[in-house]
Amino acid sequence: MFSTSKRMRALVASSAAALLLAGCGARAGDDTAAAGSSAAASCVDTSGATIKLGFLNSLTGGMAISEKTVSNVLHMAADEINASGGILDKKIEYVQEDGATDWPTFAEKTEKLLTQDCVAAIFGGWTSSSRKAVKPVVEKLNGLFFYPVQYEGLESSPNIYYTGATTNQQIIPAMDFLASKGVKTLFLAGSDYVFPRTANAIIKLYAAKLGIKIVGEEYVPLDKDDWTSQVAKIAAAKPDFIFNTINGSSNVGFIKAYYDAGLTPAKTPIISVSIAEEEAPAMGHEVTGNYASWNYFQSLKTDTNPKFIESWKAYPNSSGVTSDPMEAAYISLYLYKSLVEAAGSFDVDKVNAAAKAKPITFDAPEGKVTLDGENHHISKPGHIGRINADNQFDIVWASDKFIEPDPYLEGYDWFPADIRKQLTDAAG
Amino acid sequence: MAPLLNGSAQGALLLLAALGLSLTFGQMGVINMAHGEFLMIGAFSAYLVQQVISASDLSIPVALPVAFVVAGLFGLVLEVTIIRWMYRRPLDTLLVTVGVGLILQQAALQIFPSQGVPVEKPSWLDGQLTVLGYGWPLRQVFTILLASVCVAVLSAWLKYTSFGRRIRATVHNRDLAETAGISTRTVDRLTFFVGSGLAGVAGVAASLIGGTNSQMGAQYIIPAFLVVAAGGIGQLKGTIIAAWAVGVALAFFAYWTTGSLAQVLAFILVIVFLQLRPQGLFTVRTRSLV
Amino acid sequence: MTGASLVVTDLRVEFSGFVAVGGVSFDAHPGEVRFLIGPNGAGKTTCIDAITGLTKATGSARHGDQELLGRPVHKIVRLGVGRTFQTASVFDELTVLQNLDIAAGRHRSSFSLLRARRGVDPSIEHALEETGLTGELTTPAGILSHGQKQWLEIAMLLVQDAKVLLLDEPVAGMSQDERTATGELLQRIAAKRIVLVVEHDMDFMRRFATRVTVLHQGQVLSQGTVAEVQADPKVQEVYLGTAGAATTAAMAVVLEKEG
Amino acid sequence: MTKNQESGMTKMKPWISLGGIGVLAVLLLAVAPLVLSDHWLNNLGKYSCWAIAAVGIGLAWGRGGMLVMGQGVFFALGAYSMAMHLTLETAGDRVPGFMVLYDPLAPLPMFWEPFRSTGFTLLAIVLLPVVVAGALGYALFKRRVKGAYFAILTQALAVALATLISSTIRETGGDTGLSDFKYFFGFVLNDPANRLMVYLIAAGLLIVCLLAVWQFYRSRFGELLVATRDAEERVRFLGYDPANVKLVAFVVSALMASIGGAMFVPIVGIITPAEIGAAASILMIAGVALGGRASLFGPALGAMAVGWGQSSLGSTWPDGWPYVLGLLFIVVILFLPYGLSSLPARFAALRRRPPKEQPAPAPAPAELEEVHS
Repeated sequence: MFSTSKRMRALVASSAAALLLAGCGARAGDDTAAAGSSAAASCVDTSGATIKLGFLNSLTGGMAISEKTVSNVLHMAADEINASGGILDKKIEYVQEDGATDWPTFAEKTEKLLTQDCVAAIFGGWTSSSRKAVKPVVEKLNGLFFYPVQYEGLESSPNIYYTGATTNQQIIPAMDFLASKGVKTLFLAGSDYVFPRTANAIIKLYAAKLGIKIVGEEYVPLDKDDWTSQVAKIAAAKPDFIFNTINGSSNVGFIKAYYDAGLTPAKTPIISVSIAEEEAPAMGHEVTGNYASWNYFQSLKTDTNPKFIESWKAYPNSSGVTSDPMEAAYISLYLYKSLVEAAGSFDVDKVNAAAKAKPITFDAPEGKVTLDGENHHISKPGHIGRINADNQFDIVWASDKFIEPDPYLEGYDWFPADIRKQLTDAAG
Repeated sequence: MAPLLNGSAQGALLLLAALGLSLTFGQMGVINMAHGEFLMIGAFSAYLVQQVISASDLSIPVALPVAFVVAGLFGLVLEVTIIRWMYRRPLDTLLVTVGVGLILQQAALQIFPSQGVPVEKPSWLDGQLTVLGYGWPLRQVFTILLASVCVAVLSAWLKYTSFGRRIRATVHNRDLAETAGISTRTVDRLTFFVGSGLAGVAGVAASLIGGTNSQMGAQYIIPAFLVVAAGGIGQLKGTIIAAWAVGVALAFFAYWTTGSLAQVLAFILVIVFLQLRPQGLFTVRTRSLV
Repeated sequence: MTGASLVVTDLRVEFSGFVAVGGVSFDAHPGEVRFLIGPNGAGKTTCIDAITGLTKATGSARHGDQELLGRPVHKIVRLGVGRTFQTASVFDELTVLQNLDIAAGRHRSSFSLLRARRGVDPSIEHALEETGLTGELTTPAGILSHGQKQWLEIAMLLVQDAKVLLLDEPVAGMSQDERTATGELLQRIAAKRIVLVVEHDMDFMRRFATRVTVLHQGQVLSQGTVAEVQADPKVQEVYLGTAGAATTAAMAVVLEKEG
Repeated sequence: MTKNQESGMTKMKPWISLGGIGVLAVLLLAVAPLVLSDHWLNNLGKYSCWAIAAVGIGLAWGRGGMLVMGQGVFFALGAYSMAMHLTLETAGDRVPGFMVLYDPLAPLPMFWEPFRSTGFTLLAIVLLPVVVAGALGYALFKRRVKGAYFAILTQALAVALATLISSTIRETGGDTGLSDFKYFFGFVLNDPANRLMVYLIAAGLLIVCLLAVWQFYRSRFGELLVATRDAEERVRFLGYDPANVKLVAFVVSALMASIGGAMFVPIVGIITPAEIGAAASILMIAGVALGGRASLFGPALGAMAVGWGQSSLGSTWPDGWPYVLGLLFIVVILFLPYGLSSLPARFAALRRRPPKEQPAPAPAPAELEEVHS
């Protein structure tokens, strides 16, 4: 095999040479290493009559059941903005991408949207995992990502705007509500992924401060519906309240098992942070009487809400009901419009500068929200709703004012400073 | 006590999902990865029946036979169009039906509301049965009863009807059965119809326990196959014991650890068991060579 | 080469209670073509299965001083015991050469397995000549005629350097000429090896058998030369008396005609 | 008997195949970096990783008859080994950020510690799959587990591992996976020159794997493997232990999956349980089936085609992609069990004789038999 091995050797040698040539890039510790974000030149085309925006939602796979609606509402918002003249007189031309419930796909599509389609900003994502997949890519390419779902906080990025609630706008109001009801024992039930795990870590810290005892904590994989074993544990623990951070269709199994075990809102009510008007119908009457903590409810009485509901009901592919993540997605596009118009440019750095320069506001269906230019979150009202027989929510509690976003819980003394420091250090 | 009872119900659901497979996989050697989607079809059938008969007390009893027939017909179509060409390539049926499953899932996602649909349980399943101080949900009792009825009917059908005997004859020796005047084509079709129909029944039971949406079938398929494999190929008795054992193991693991870890442990348990006893709990002794 | 005989003593095989072979003893020596005959279900193939490790058995089957029972199949093969099957089982997708090369391969180091084959092994050439397959070297085995497949199997045993050849109905489905050729082949190779043939074809047996063992219901009914066996009243009774299966009857006709 | 050509035994002249690998090498290593944009080059790198795993699947499934439905397990071993190393490299002497999130004060888990070392990581990528596949394969093959049992067992393992990773969020990143790597063995990953290097390593490894199977297929071992696939018992009667033959092919395919997984991490920048679970493992099979399970190039090119289809069609027609993928499985397996690479042979056969009625040839006798002991 003389000739083969000779050829092999030649191949190995030449590929090694190629690698050496390619590998002359930056190494760890080089000064250029830090360059990262500003290195990528933007290819956004602002010369035409339109501006390209990217929508990135899971249209297939497990999360499609939630994200399709967000995608549709983004389309509606774009249509509305276009009908009223567009952004800086440019019509929105959106590129819809499918994240396919696959986090690497989210990363890939983000890169595609930014470098191939040259969109000015990306809107979408649902799960925290998808956001965490997008984050390094938008930071690397200095893009913009608008994320519309409540999440676990403890994060901020110059390249991400969060229009859903952070913990102090959803979890903490929910805990305050529980405290006001005199709850003494609490059971935590969640899906096994980053949001419930982190949220529950925070809940445990705050519960200690409030004097609420955590009597149990259960996690089930996202794609599993069967909660019977865990609900049996809950029934045995007899908590005053159940804090539910389950996501997706697993909620249906949880509610059914809860109902079956003879647990009732009268004795063992649930407070959820992932069941909204969209999800509740799939649980029928068995969920009635339980609570949810959101910033927006369809039943909210504000000046802007009726129009939002009306437009959505008339929109093709509408689900007929509005919900918090939908509303946050709706806000995100309008917020971007306000930001760009304040900056007078689509340039990412100028948009970020405009966010810091003066408070950007938007008359959202949940009320007038204000953007915090430093942490890129928005102020939100806290609401607790109770599910009625129509699978709508009766509002039973509201925060006395709009809650300023505080993703790192800096205004809360029960959140240990050393942990916060660890987190900010680790986030780099 | 609670884990044992919960586990038995979980096992019963698993058994319902596995029963059809033990027919199509065990008796015919077809590896139908779309079985989970047939289960989903059963669940959606229950929802559709509920749209017609809104009283859920009545609609679920009606939905059971309807789901059986609808899922069975899907199975029949699959058999007639695709599976019939592949009896000599059992491993390839696995891949073909993966494709069928993908298509059915996507179709369901597009046809029905993406969030899934509610299937209301009949009010006569509200409440609990108190067993040694534990309030055992009636829905779980129902699942067990349903599984028992299906097992009883299926084994009686296989044992006492002429069609059942023909199925067994065909499984035993296809060529001989043909020589004896049995239309093996008809037998194949009917077996597949019944096997798929049982998935439909399992779907109705599943719709009462979890969500009814396009993704629901995926969580049952691998555990169901493991149950059939662990029970021993074509062994109804083995399938029953294996399903019950896996269900109870799941419940106890979930009781001792977390729901996530319970899934992993149950899987590992079955995999280790199959390593030790690859032929499953029960085997048919054959003299076949090579 | 010569000397080591195959000695089977009190061989018993049970299938969950059913006794397929109930204490069979016989022996076979190099230089003879030994036949194992009997009606369907007599346990002929089961005997071979037991000797080659395919079926669990009790008793003893020794080749020289090596006990064969209780070893896994491939270990028994490595002791020089090879077999063919009722339905020719060669590797249809491989060529004749590749088939033989694999058969010859067990003597090679595992490292040489990773190299491609260059040239044809002398032992393979010899086996090809012996079986008359030289012209089919590059033919895929799948398209060989039925007879050629059987010969290929025998050739594979030759390159395997098997000392004991257990042949299960080697001439089934062959034409008369092919049978003759096969019989002559067996007589040639039996010079240095033990050849044990399971057969239904009485004509073939009569022409080429050195010694015969007749099995019936898992027991040895009769042993001896062709003439001795045919003269045995017990054999006649079995084949003529209770005419059960069709094959038994057919066999009886053959026997009668010959007798 | 076109079957022979389709299932890969009547060979192309080996030197023509070698030339083909050469052409592919030039295309991947020289032409692609020149003509493709960064984005598509990166995608091609990702497809190459899947292709590496697919080459292994071709070896185990196409030639060895073992339908490995759980290659995600081995993909994961390589991927997570690499990802743990890169995570630690990024975190420096701190505990990785995601761990802090769930349990701010706990130390780094023990099993992470050795992955600080470059040498250990590279060794793990190679040795872990060999050891795991070796032990698993030994247990399964010696007990003669095969066919559907083997397929379902391996698939179940992939599901179990994916669930295990999902449920150990603090130790492994859980469902979110590991991401946000800044460095690759000291090279800054954001630097375009370094990204090109990472791509070239992946593409180069694909070529190396193709060369390895090329040699495998033309060797005696390749013939023995096909013989074992088609008639395992017969091979036993030639004095071989088929379990060992299969074990070698299985271990090599596991190694390739691990290498593919390891390179997937720096190229894609994230690894999650979804990339190794049931669906991902099946997607790897899809490419192999499409290209031609038993051919040399089929698995690699098929995997690349499926990857490309997912990127492009998944973008332009997301609602349709699952249908396309589903139909691909059905049509290819039903009508072209030996994939697109068997088309030339089929056409040749059609020209030679009138078409037969039955739609699909039916090989794979080895699959029919099930476990018996």
